[in-house]
Amino acid sequence: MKVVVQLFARARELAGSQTVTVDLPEGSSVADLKQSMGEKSPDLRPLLPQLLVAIGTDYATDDAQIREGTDVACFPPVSGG
Amino acid sequence: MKVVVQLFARARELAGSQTVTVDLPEGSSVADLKQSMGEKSPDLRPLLPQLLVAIGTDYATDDAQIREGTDVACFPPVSGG
Amino acid sequence: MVELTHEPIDYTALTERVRSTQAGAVVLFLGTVREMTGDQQTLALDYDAYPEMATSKMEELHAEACERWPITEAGIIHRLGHLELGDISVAVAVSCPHRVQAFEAGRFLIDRLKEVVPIWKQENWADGSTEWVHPGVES
Amino acid sequence: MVELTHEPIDYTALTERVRSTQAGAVVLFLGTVREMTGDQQTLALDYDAYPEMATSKMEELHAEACERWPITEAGIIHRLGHLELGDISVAVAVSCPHRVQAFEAGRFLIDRLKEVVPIWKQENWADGSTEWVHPGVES
Repeated sequence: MKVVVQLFARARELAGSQTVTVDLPEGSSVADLKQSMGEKSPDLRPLLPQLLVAIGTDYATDDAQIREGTDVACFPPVSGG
Repeated sequence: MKVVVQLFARARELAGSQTVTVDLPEGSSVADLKQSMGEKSPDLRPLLPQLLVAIGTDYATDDAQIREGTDVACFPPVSGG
Repeated sequence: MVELTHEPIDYTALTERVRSTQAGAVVLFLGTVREMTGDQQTLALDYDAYPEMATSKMEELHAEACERWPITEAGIIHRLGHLELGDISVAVAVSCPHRVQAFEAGRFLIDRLKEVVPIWKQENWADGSTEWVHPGVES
Repeated sequence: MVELTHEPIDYTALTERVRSTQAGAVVLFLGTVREMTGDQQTLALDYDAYPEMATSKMEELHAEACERWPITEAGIIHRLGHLELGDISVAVAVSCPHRVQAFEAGRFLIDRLKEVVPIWKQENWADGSTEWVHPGVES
């Protein structure tokens, strides 16, 4: 399945684009997604360990499954306020 | 010495006046003052144990000395805010 | 800045006064006239003060807070006289570089104000009676 | 009530919105753009967000606060875009029957907002460089 990942803040800056599209097998996890993103966009690699992943509007842990058609976003730790 | 004591809130209400004037020997303490106030204004007696005394703009303890010519005030616990 | 006033409190002016480019955080506390206290209904409150001492104690609290926290600016305004439901009786505003400081200092100022500043409120209960509020004193 | 906006935050309107005759206490927190962070000088900040998720998380925090404290009304507004020194980036207002509740709930909302709401700030340092702020990440 094709997963279009929205990027924000420094992740967007490093990748040089608002989204990264990765191709994942059905049943892939958030950990798999991060690895694919690092392969597709090597500039993101230094940030990967701290990168947070949201599925829909909720934070997802590394073992969470990515389902086709859900919104996926990746970003570094937040700093609002 | 004559001491004019300003009263506030329920103390003023109980005494029925804004001040109570008591006659005290030189060297009298705040405790002496309270006792004299109770004699001069018996309606204040139920309140005496909780009555706070200020000399100038500071709280005074029972053993503090009253000096002629300083401002003295008496009032129950505060409830501003 | 500390102030006693018989006019409605302009908390926006107070807040603007403490805002600063040296501060990352502003905490404003407002005390407002609440209708219900347990089962008892308030119609209005009357606030009285010993003004000279109240001003002096508020200045002491201001100075003490400035010693304990890195306060950029702080202000305390207390209203006196007759207040209706919802009216603002007191406003405390503090600005600090960081938020924890501003919360702590604001909390300190209103907590201590309620303990030591000679201001009293009189309840105007819905049953028509009035009552001076004196913590720890049987009414 | 939660809101993201690109306009200056009207904290007076927010405060008026949470004031109530059922509340005796209002706490307003403002985050403002501070010039100095240690030795580093800020010229301006740019705030970005993942808006759908930020709004959703702010609503969750609002609901959680209302479960934990007897909140009369609460509101959170976060500004996005380019902010100059002194500008207000976030406003949190809470009204409660009593002040301890209002302070605790206000503190909770801003503390948790800074932990979980997907909003980021980019520093515009005085030396002309820019830098996304990401706690725990080496720049």
